[in-house]
Amino acid sequence: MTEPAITPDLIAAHGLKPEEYERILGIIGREPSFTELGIFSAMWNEHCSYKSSKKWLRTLPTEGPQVICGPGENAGVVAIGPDADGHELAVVFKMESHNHPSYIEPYQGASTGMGGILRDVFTMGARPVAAMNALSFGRPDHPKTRQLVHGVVEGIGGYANAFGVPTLGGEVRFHASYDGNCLVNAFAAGIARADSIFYSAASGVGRPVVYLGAKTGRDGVGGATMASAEFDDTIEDKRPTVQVGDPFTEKRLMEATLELMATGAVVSIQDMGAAGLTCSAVEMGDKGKLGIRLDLDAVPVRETAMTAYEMMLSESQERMLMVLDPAKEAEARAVFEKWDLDFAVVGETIAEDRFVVVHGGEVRADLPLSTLASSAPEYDRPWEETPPPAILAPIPAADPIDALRSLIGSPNYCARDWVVQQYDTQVMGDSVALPGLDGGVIRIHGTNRGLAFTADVTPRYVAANPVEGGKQAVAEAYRNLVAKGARPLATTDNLNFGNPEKPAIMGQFVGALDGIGQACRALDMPIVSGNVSLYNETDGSGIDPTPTIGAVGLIEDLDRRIAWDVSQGLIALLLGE
Amino acid sequence: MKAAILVFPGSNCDRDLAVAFRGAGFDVTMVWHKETTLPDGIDVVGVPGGFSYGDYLRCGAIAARSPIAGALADHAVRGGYVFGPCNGFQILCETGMLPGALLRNAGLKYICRTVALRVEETESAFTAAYKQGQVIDIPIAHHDGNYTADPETLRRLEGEGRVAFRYVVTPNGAADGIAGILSENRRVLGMMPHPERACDAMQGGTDGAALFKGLAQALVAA
Amino acid sequence: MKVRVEVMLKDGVLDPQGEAVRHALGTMGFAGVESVRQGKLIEMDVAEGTTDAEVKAMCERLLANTVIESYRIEM
Amino acid sequence: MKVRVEVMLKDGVLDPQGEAVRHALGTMGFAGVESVRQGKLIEMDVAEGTTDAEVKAMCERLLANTVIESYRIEM
Ligand SMILES: Nc1ncnc2c1ncn2[C@@H]1O[C@H](COP(=O)(O)OP(=O)(O)O)[C@@H](O)[C@H]1O
Repeated sequence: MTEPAITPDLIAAHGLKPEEYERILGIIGREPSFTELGIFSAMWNEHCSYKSSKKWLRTLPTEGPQVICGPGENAGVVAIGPDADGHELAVVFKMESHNHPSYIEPYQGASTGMGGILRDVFTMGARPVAAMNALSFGRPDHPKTRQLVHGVVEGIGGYANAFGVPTLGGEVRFHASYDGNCLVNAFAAGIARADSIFYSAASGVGRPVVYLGAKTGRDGVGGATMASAEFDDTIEDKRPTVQVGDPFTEKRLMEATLELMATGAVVSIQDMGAAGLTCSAVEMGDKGKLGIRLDLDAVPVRETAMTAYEMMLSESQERMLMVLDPAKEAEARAVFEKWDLDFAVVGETIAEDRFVVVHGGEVRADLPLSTLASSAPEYDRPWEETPPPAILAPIPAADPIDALRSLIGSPNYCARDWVVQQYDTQVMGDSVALPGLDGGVIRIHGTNRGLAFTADVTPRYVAANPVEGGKQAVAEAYRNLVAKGARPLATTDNLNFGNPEKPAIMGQFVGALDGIGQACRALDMPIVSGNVSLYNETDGSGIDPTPTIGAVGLIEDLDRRIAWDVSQGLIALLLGE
Repeated sequence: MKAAILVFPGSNCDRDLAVAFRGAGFDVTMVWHKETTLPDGIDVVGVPGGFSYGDYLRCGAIAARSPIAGALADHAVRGGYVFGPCNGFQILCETGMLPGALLRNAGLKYICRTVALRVEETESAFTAAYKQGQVIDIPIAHHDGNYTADPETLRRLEGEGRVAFRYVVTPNGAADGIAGILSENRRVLGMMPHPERACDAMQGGTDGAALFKGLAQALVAA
Repeated sequence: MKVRVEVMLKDGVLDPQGEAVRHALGTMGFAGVESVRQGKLIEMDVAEGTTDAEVKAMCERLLANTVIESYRIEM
Repeated sequence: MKVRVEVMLKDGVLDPQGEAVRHALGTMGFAGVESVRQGKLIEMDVAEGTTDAEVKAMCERLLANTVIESYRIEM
């Protein structure tokens, strides 16, 4: 099959700027093939490369005695003490956005967002035990809001409930700035033995690279590129084939993966997220300082006549890539067959620093692997400090009861039961505090210790003063955990902002990170994982800056948790300044 | 006392159910859906809640045709006990071991919350530890709990005292507020609520524990 | 060989989904929708020579729950 | 007046349900079922004189999710 010629239009359609294309030419010393262009665009888009945010993310505190693994892997890992048999345990958690896909197809977008974050957690060897979701929608009376709210909430529930993880918290907000860009941030946490965490770095030459899970289709081809582009009237045309979530397959993939890990067969493992096969293979090779050779003819596909380009960029869900101990291949295959999942050897690790992709007997890509991984441009985008907010007009006097009524009757402050009741909050049998007040709590199975979870941010504070707003989000998360009787452990962040190419937006980003960093340092809540979602703009108008903070705390003795058993005759105290 | 819990590929309340059975003193064996026999000496089979096959096609439909289904039916025919909460209830209806079917909730939404149930019938091992008419708090978590059966079947269920639990306020449109029903020999119980989620105080309530204890007592007495 | 199976709830069985669709259409301003029933359409690609009886068995044993549903086969 | 609307997932869109049904039929011993796609069948009773265009609008706005589904109307 012949591939299209590389033209300036094709380059632009891949979200690559002319100077970025020049850089590609410099790296490989020749014109890239179509497949190679696709690979570069996937690796270099904002979503995978963090090219606008990296510089600032480095300033965040990520270490502490409790941290086993900070940012850089699929999820962060934090020590939480022993289980009933004395084995040290760890909590593995992360939060990730699926904003653009949810706006296009709310049910499937939210559902696959939930699926992706769960996969991040079990890829590291942890069984997911808790989920949260932080949602921002436009005005309740905006014509699109209703459909988005319904679809997103049902999609989150449809996936998490079927997968079997309790949803223990989250946020729902409505504000005009999200009219054209809803936000769907999904959090998941799992528990693993601290001595059996799995990482993505490959090791050993000549080892099989194995494809696990569901078959590859044309889903989302072009999706990773889309996450780096603003929406406008042509959105209909940009629509890639929508990814459909399959929680039933994901649940089996989780069980099979955990079972496989227990056999000792797994050398390294990586989930296939955005630009699945490309990013996962390159990352495994790069971290292990190895090359990878992929033979696409062996990739399980569900559609006919798929090209190398499509396979390399497909975002089909519920898939993983793994480097296997060759001595255990038969055992590993048996586990996957037990769960009726695909298991295919699709390549091997090689000594040369190359990423070689073969399809139909032809080499479709042959790129320097480590350079491909590390060469993504990094920008120090111009930014300007956010001007002080306008002085608010004095608040008119109101009868306190009326004011309270309008607050609790308002979309942003009314009870969240209508959302929470659509989520299974109790599956796994260890939910101790359900969503409703502050954060949720689960019992660490078989112990009398618990984990508390919360997700918080107040975008209008961040808009008014990014530094203070960033601090406030962390402080609120901290308070929510403490209010459950938990000792805050660590944080994950989901940084949702507008177009970083605008200095004002970049200024919000820089300011919020400064505030978040300061607060996390002061409160000893290092950031162990996170996700950045930029370009949340429609027709040039961006969302309020929304850096969602997810945090996890440890309760040493659940009998002494703060349980909200309020009864008559107790004394109310107001603490703080 | 031995319990077997069936594990379908998408089951997600299988472990929770095992914890509840163990809490009442049972030895628990997990049985994979591709098996065709149950281990020897099983007193009760638990058909767990969750999404046995992702709730694809119809809830419980594919599980009811899985290889283990034959052994489950044989166990019931021999007079063995079977307990199916939530998806377990849907599976038991799909196998025909219990009459009727479960449709999408009347409000179409998935509902997860704790509801009040009235114990309608104490003449069964599962309900013997409750008092007739007792109101208990048990969580529900389902999308398809809207029980339906033809009028004749409903009359029979009522007439034979086989409605084990009824919702105090029906959340899902179920016919006559039916939350759980017994088989003719009263040894198979299917119910939409999850008593295994109400067995220890940390879970927020313990009203479900009596169901497992009652069953254990019946087995000890036998 | 293509086979189509239509599965509908039997008359008299309440159809919560159909009812919700009817209600929603009314709310959206479509007047005169008197009743809506929602069923399933299953399209299969089966081996050449698969018989009517085999497809019927698939329906009876899996595709339809004959307690509440009826089905119709088109081959 | 009776109207039938068939809603199917577009080609290329993953159909997890259809796949699970295909697999189950195989396990139950029905050989040769190569693919299964599961869609919706909506039967409506609408007012006499309802136009094609009106039914089309119902499909576009509610009955089908045109991002991933296609529909066919029979009046
Ligand atoms: N999308 C959601 N999913 C799950 N729980 C939610 C969601 N939105 C809000 N909640 C829960 O509802 C409760 C009230 O929400 P909110 O007012 O934002 O919380 P807080 O108590 O932190 O101020 C909290 O327990 C929160 O975790």
